[in-house]
Amino acid sequence: MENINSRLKFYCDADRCIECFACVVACQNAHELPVGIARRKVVTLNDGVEGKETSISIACMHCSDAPCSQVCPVDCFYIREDGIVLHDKEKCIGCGYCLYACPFGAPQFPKDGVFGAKGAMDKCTMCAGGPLETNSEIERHTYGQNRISEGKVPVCAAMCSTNALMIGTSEKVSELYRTRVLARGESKEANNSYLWNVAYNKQSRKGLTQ
Amino acid sequence: MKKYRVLLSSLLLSMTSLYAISTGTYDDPLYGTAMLNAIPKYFAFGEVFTYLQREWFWKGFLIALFLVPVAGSIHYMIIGPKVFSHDGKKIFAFGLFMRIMHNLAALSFLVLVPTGFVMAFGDFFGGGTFVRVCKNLHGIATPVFAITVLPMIIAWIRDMIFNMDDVKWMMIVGGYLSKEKKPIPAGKFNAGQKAWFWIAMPGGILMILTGALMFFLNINLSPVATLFGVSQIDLLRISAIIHNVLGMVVATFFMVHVYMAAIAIKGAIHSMITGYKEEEEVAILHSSWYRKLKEEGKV
Amino acid sequence: MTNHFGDIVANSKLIMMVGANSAVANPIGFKHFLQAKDRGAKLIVVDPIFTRSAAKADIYVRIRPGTDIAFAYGLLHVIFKNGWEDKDFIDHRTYAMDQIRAEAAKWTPEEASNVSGASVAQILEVAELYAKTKPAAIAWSLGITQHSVGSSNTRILPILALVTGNAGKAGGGCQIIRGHDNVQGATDMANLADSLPGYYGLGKAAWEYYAKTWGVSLEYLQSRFHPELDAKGEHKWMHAKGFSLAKWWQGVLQEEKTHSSAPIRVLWVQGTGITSMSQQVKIKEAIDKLDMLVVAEPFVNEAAIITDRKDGIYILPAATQFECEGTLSATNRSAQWRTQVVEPLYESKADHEVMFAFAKKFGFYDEYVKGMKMRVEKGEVVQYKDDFVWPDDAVREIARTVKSIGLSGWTPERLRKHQANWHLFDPLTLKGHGEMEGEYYGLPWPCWDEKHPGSPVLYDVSKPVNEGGMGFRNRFGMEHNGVSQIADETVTLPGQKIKGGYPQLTKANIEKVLGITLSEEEKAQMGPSWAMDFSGIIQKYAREYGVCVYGNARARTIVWEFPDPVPVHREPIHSPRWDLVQKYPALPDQDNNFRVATRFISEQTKQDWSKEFPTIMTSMRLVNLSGAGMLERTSKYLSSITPEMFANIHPDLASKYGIEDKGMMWIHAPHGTKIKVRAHYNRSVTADRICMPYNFAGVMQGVDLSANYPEGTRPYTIGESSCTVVNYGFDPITQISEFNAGLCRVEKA
Amino acid sequence: MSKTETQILSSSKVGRRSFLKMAALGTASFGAGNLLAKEEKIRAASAEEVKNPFPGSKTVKTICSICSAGCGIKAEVQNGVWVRQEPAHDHPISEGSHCCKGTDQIDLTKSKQRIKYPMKKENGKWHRLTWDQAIEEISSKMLKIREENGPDTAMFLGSAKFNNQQSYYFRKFAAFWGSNNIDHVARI
Repeated sequence: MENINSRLKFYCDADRCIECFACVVACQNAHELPVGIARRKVVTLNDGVEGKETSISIACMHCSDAPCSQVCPVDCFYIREDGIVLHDKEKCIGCGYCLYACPFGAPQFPKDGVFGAKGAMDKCTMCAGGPLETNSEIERHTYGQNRISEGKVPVCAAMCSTNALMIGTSEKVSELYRTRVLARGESKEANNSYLWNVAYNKQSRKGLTQ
Repeated sequence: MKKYRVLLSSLLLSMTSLYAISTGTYDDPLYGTAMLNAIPKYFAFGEVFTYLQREWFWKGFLIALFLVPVAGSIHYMIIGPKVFSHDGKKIFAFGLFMRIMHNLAALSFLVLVPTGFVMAFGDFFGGGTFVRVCKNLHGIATPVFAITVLPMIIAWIRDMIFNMDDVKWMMIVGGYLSKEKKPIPAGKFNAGQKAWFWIAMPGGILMILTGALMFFLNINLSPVATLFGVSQIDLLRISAIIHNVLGMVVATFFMVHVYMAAIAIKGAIHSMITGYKEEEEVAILHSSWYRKLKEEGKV
Repeated sequence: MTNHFGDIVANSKLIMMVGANSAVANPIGFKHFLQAKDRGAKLIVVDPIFTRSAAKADIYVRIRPGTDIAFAYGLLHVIFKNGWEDKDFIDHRTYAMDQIRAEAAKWTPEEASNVSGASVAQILEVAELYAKTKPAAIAWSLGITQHSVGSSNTRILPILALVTGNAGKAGGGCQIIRGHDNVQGATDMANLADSLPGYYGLGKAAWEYYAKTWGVSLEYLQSRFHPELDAKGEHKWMHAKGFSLAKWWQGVLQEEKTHSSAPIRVLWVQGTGITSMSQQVKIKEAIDKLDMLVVAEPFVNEAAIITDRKDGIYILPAATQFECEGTLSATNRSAQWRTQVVEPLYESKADHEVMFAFAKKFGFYDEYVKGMKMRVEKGEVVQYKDDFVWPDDAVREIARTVKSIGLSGWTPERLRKHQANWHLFDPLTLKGHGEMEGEYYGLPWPCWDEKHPGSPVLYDVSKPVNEGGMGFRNRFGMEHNGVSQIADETVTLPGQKIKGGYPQLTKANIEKVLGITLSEEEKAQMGPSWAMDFSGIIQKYAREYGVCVYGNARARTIVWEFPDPVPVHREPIHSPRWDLVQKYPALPDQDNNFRVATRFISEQTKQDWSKEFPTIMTSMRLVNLSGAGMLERTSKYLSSITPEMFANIHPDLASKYGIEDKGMMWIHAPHGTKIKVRAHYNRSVTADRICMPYNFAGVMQGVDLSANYPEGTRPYTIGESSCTVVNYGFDPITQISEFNAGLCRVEKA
Repeated sequence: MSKTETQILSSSKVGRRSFLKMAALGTASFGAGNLLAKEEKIRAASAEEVKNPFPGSKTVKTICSICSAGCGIKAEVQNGVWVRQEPAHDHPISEGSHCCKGTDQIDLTKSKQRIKYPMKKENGKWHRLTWDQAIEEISSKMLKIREENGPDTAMFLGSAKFNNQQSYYFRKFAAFWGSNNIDHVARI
């Protein structure tokens, strides 16, 4: 499992995403999240501008070099061999550093008790639960469903209305996406692989920041 | 006293209004479109923060944690504390209100600094409840400190302006490296105290602001963010960097201050309890002020 | 839909969406369009608003609301002029296309552009692409129907499909994307003021037929209705259309002339969000004036909220559809079995239980449910048992009765089996395999008998009738103006044992058409026509001869009983183009449609509305809400996506009136109503129009009605209903309100 | 043809947990040459590997109650309670997809905002009734009005949310009441 391509990844095909919020609400329902917490978010850029409007669904990207895990002062993150980045809510103190380190704004902090203090961080688990006993009630209440352990696909991608959201090993996802793009028979520019270019490709980073 | 009350209430008001800014917009300042737009800019502050937090902050705090105790111990062993007569006359230095303010600040620092260290070394403590409680204490202590900042600034800022005495004071490191009791050039506050003031007060405000930002996280700060031309998440990242770096400095100076008041100058702490300093202490350590008081016939 | 979603994916080369935003209203439908697009199909979106669907289109054409006919004629003009039409198809399978050709000749691209706002270049481009790319599907939705010319709109688009020969083709056809989950079924089952189930109408023959299948006498049914007789001695109010959903309130208020045996005094609402209807203020006044309002719903219907009345409102808890069992018809005419998931929650009762309970009190319960205890024996419907099983016996009652659209094959056993074997159907063709070999998923109607596989593509002449093929229906007589309405003899389906077109089968003509001789016994059992033949003998012979019971005829392009036989462009009742109102005026006022008079030309020309109300107003959907939003606004997750009512407004228009982004504004309607909503700067609208979702309720003309909700039932979000300001205007045939073309004036609040 | 893209991954941080599981391409979809693809996974993990999160639950196949696309839903029901909504990947129309309304069906059904019992508004206040009271009061009033002005005094608004049988019986209800004043939202 050393091969980096065997890690599980999300990818959102911006040519398919129509901002229907299915992934968001599916996730909220599956994990019974408190209102106001959306582990997955859908954002539309250039709303209403002809030729420029782009919608995209975004959540934790389960980075190979997860910056969140590098900055956590209590070291509550762990990365599974299949690449899923999880964290221990018992340990988490809700400091927010993971959010600052995250390029994608994935970590969120439910308000917890007095003074609006932030509670333990909450983010996409790729439907893989957390460090508690698998599929126990307490795991479900703390982290949500553990669908991966049931052999099921994460609920957001499983229910995506247009199959824009893909999940799988990065190898498989890119293979699938490549097939799709080839079928489209066109070489689309940046927005096709907006996130991945930015996140994983040093070359295009510079282009985009400039 | 009246002006303080006005000050106090305005301070409280500003604190609460900060609290009250709602997040009820369609497009969350943090998680909405802004977040997506911030992705390409991650490699500025995002990456810097990650790098600093991963590589440097813990080292900095480790140095801060041990520097003063070690240096203090050495100083104590080699040079020893300064002891002044407690039988002589006393000089009135600090009024009741300012003593309360100062001691509130001191109290809050006694919470802020250790809890700050606990957070910085959260993994050492294994995270969880203890560190979380410390985090919340850190937050709760902040308003206590915040209340005291403006009064202290207003009361002391004139005495805190650097002058030639301070240059001389610096040259001899305040006389702390010698066991001799000869008058040290200093006004009501010596250069060390002044330095502490300038770090603790403007720095303290900065700590409060950056801390509040990080504490409240997604209150809408788009006006501020626009002012600095950055996104809100970058504002947070900048805050985290400032808070950490400044935190180290403040913590270090705080420990020096405590060492001086409680250990290096025997009994100095009493001036902030009773308001009176020993005449001898003033004569030696604040010779310029002593001279001035004498000229004014207040001694 | 004449086809189904999978067919679009597999076969369409072009999809033209007109007045449909399925990316928002129907995302799973849109998924199939995107899949087709990824296969290389072109997607054209014609819409006044740059919608989420438009954002994914290859070509987006922005037209002015209410000018779909002008735009379509622009396309037809170009197509005819260049000879791109499918001449064989027109000659063999359509009627009166020359009249369409004559009308199209008037619509030069320049004129079509002047009226619709689409550029000449776009009209030329779309016309060529649509005409030359085959198969091409047209998809539409409420952007087409919700107009004072809605019924003409819905004719002009199929005409486009007929002209280009796309009708009845895999990957072609007309894809009418319907709204609610069972709006297709509820229409088929005729929750309608102008028909009995299966579009049998309200004629005497229809009532007789239904009396038989319900096991009661016609006299009994007549005795239930108002006793007044018409000139012919028939029960007048039994055969007259009732009040419609669009204008029932006039039955209460009677401000316009009404024609009914009595004013409406009781409103019974069971599952229809009242705030999705236009003229909200009138509706409020009508509810205020009623004797009683009865609401049976899972969630509070705003009918009980918008009124000021203090008494006489009853709210009954109805179960959701997950708490009862039955079938429903998807937009592609497939029947799907819906299994009960949980028992009704709280004290709620399933909708049919509510009806049964009241039928008992009203004293007709035994007659009411008798139909479920009956079956066909030798061509007669007879009672054979003393109790019934819900819903199975109701499914059987429908199957033996509703032959007009071919529901005879929808037996509970077959439909249950389809549900159990979802995995055995191919999504692209709906074809079953394995155990389900030879059937199409959900037996899309018409499904003529228990052996018929269902018809995935309507009017498809490439397949045998017994495998889902058929010609056009022979519904309007054998000839018109001396021209035969029967399809050309070249239109012979595979497996058809007689040649060419043929009329619909009746007891009178079946021997002649098929060249058979019926036995006396058969004659005795046989009903008068295929649609009223309980015995099934007509269908039996049709199957044997490979013909379709409803005939094989020409598609008529003109509807001679309509006020506009040829669809013509007419300006919206409230038009922003006063100059065009003179040229394309509305119809004359109507005295009686659905028991009420309706203003057309008199309202349109009362004044130049565009002077006082210069901004076009049109409606849109939100992806997280549907209909009046009654359901979704009570969901904590869905409601938080759009916590507030708003209107999309172009920044240029907004700044003209000093309206800030996210600031409040008033929208005033010509009939004197107004709503206060939040302005959202958005470039999906141009500076001449605004666009609003219609899914909110609970605030009216700036007044928050929260206090009217019973404790614990207020939805998480409430807001102004855009229907409060939807302009006066109704279709002359269907009486649908003109939701999508009106005028307003915006003002900073 | 199949879009089943499975491979076995052993997942765990070293020493934390370990069991076998299948990871799959969630929504392998319609790409070229992928025409019949619909089943994306997925082997249920065996009992040794994992505990059933909802012991004793059964799966009910049903249809979303929002729009006319007619998406399939798999409802997991445990002791009469709908505990989880699962995508129906084998459904011929939706193939597991939903929009946000579809994914929220479980939550909507269980919404706290449901009407819980019959109610009547009297003197501007809402009062709770029993079903029997409500039926008795409503029907006697309606019969009285029918007596006075005939059956066309009532207007019945039905629903596009009824199933076919309810819909048919609602039309029949109006007919037996004696009026054609019946309609539903197909007209808007």
